[in-house]
Amino acid sequence: MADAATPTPHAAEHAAEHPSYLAHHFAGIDQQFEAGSLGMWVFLVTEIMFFGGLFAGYAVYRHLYLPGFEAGSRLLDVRFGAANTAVLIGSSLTMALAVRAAQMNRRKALILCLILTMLLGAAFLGIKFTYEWSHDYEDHLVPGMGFSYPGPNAPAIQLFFCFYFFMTGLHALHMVIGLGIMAVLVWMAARGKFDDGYYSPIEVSGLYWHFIDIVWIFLFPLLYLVGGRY
Amino acid sequence: MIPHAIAAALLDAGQKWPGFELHPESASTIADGVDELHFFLTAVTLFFTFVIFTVIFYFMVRYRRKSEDEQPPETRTYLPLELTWTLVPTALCVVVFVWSSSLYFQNSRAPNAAMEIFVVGKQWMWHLQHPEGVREINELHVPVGVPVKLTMTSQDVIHDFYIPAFRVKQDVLPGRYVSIWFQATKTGRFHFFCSQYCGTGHASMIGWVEVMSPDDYAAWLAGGTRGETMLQAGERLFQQYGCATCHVADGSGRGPSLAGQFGKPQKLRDGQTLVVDEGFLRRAITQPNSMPLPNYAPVMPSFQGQLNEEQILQLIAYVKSLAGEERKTKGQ
Amino acid sequence: MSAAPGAPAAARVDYLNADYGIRSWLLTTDHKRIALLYLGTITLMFFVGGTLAVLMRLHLIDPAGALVHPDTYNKLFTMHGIIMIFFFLIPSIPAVLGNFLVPLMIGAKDLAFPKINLLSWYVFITGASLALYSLVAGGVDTGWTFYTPYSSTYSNSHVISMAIGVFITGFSSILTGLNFIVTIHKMRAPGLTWFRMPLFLWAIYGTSLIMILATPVIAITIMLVGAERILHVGIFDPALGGDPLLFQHLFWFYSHPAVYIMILPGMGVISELITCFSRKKIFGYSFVAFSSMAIAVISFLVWGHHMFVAGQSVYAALIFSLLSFLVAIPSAIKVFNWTATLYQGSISYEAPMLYALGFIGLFTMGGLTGLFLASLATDVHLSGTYFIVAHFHYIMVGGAVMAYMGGLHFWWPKITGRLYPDMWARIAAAIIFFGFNLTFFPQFMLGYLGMPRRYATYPAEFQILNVMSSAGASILGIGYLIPLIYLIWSIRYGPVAPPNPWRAKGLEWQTPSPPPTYNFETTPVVTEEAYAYGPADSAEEGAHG
Amino acid sequence: MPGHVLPLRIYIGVFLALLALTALTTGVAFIDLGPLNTAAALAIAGVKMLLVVLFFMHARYSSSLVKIVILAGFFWLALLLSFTLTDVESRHWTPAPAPWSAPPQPAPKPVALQPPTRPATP
Repeated sequence: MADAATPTPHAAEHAAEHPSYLAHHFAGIDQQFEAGSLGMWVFLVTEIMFFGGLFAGYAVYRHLYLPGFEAGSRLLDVRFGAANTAVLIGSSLTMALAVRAAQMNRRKALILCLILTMLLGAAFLGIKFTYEWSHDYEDHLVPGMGFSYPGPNAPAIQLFFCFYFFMTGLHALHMVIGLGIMAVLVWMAARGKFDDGYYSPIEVSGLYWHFIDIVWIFLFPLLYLVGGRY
Repeated sequence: MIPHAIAAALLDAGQKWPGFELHPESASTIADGVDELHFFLTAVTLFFTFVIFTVIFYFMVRYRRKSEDEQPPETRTYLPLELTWTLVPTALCVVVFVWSSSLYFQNSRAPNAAMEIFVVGKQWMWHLQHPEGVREINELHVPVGVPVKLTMTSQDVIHDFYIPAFRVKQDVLPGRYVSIWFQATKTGRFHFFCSQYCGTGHASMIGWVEVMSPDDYAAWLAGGTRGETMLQAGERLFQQYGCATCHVADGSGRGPSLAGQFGKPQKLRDGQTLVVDEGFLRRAITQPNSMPLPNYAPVMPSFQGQLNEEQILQLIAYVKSLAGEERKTKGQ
Repeated sequence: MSAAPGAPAAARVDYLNADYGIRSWLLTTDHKRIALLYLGTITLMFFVGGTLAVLMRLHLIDPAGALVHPDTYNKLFTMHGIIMIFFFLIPSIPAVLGNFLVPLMIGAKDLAFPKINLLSWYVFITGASLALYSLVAGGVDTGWTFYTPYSSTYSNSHVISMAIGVFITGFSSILTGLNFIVTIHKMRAPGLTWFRMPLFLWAIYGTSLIMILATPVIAITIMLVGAERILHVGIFDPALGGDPLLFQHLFWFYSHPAVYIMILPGMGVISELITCFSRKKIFGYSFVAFSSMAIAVISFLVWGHHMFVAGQSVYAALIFSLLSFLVAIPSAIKVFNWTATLYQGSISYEAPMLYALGFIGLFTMGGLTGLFLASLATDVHLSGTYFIVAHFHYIMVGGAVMAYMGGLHFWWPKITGRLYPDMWARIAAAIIFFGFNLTFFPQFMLGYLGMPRRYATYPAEFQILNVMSSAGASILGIGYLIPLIYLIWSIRYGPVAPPNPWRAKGLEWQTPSPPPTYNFETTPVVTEEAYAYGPADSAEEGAHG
Repeated sequence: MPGHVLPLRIYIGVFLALLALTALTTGVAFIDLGPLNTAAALAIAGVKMLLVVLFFMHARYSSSLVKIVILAGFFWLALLLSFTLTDVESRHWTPAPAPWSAPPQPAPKPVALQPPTRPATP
């Protein structure tokens, strides 16, 4: 419910305290902040359904072709998967600390944490591109680019790798977008745009970043650990 | 029953003005049941539409605005009325659901003594194969009064085998067997259509079901081309593609013996048990390693692409016939 | 209706003359101007889709196909489907009437995220231009359903460019839905509780829920089909053991709720029209409001009824059949409540009311024929035939388009500040009603006789009914041209509209026509029920402007 | 200002818990538990997700509306998964064939022998 700031005439409202960051159509800064975070949560629900389509396809095929999916997941290197998970959880921590620093109006800590988050995110993408995907390419495991697998269950393994590349590719794309947003935030923070009164862009980007971490938290076991490593 | 009277009236109306039929022919055992449900639903639709139209017209005339500053009385929400027009439609829906679901369940169970015909849909024609070896394109000859089961698959995209006069329809999927059954009650020629969009020739993928008396059918079958029956074709392929080297009848080969396997449950290595039906055999031929057996190494090569759909059906017909010998050997 | 004859509007600044020039339109963040941008775009797409429909009906006059080669006919019905659904029906009421009215009806200055609102129009324009490119470059022949393996492996038409177009347009729906949800939750005027809101807002809220929860699934599905065509490998590839039914599950998980995205806002408009033109409070407000929510939720549980004959398991079909019956109940409740609202009313028959009454009749027919398709036994016979084509056209054209036309005429004075010629509007409504019935009622019989849909040529015994349907289609086509003409005419030559020409309730009628850019001088405080057409009505008749 | 400032130790604690759970789920994968493996992996992932949502994303301290939005998201995902898997799982449960006995055949009337019509062959 909008808190009923006394309905002063519209023209007067313009002249009264109207800090630069308060959009004209909001009654107060609280309403703008709540609208922003609710908007991001609703967007994250659409992202859940967006990844959900892939998870549904994965679940159906894992049920239909279990041996192929288990063999496919054993071809992945679980060491890099676990390392990537730790890196992403680290970046989630630094992002949370960045939001905390913004809440407590510590600009230097905010900028430091944001840069740390970006570095960890870049590390994740680095491990993913250089170590995992390039190895898969050399091992002819990339569907559509010279996929060949001599052993049994080749079609099912190719299906598994279709899912592997669609899911991790979509996740990596979201990471790249996240890094872009972080860069803009660092630039804005450096110019002193945020203080403990106005930090909703940081909070909202933090929600987005944590969501990407949650997607990876589910991707790691489903892709790397399905059917066990014994 | 009233629907039969309506159906008969509509039918002869159709005869009088050709091209203006209102009721399709009903030429199979399930057609009348489906028509009864259809007439009931039509009656419900017409009743509610008639009620809504007349009530609205009455209100429109009775309460038309006479002067600009007319003051209609306050609207009182009247809970019992709201409950009635919530519960009555719900009850009606549940009744129709139970009626239609039981009818559907009944119609989907093919009788066990059904005569089997194999259908392969490919882009823009239907291949139909009788076990006795006769093959037809866009034509299906069946005896009247005998339940016929069609086991169908597609060679490329999704098609759909639809015989309006028998009220049966089933999408035909690539890579899988689907089946429908019907028992014709009238002789004559009835249309069948492809009713799932499949490309340029979707509209030309139609044909005729020719329902004949049992004697005419026997005569037609005898007159058919003297090709090898599906069993003989299957046996030839079984030798030609080297299946016999591994699948030796007494189980001494690298592969399991296939005698007597059809129709029995088969336990897989991961604990699943599946019934050995046409779909199981087709998957074993095209993707052998996706169903590893407990005590056999997954070394069987995939025949995907080497055998076309008709040949796979012939191989399966041959494996099904092996089931018979096993019972025979046990008999002696 | 008191029309000030031709008096020039006092030189008052409103959202239309507040600013001039292309930049003021293409970079606007004013929800009212964005609504007009959407209005222009979807009107263009409606007439493109409509021309395709007329071509199809002309082709089907002759059983052997009079006009075009079967390949072209396949492209005609595919493009007709795609353009009408993704580029007209889904955005029509939410993006045009919703964008314009949601802030006005809740007493806010604008939507929660104005810049995102403009972004959603640009996303829509990108998708629409990709679709028009695909149409001009040679069309798509997969049907609007894009069923694999035909769409992913066998079709050789412009599927990739159309898939990307539909993928991008999906995000326009998502962003609009997101905007409405946050606005309705966070920016209502003081005193405007949920149960004092107009029912149009309840319907828009339900529609937005469906938009944000369903659209992402088709975005990912269409992306997978596009990827499969580019890489020649993918999860729907039958050679790899891909399951064609998986595509149908993912596709219909969006596409059935999508048909409720198209009809639910229409129901919201009808609630507004029926109450205003019978000068009565809605009968059973909370029942109609909750039925919008019920439709939004249950619409996600029923998609399997599109796949009863597709090879789905018998037991899953039973579950979907029962739920499909239950989704009809909220719609029935709405129809009964609208009819009850007319009781003891003072009904006047301006054009919006004719559209509303037409909607109730045709929507009842459309909804009840849905029962044939929810019930398993009859759906086996009717699925894939013209019965289905008739059913969804009764809901889409008889329902959603009639409601859109009614809403457009009802709020036209508020949007443009001009009155349209009501006599012409009534004639057009009657022509549309008659042309529609002549077009689609014969198709019910064609479907029962067993004529499959998407056929370029058909057996001769279906010809008479097809000729009747084609005749109706030309009448319907003319019926839709008439409003285009007199509405455009009214923008320049129509009499100036007073703030409240229909003496209707609702916050949007308390602003001048057309409203200023910031909508309300002071944020209004709401004290009374929605549709308070009681005795107090004539006292303060649209007092403050 | 809305939004809750959490003490540092909560963030560090959650971080360490998440790392521990990652190690646990990787470790469990190396033990053969049969179908339990998948259940364990998903349960651990669920716990990690709860930790991130409740503490890092401040869901625990935000309005009930946000909580409902989160639950709705997962509920709709569950809808998509459960109905699709119901169909895939129950697809081969075809109902048992119906018993059928041929209706009494009327006595075959003598039929004149006509030359068999040759059907269209490929």
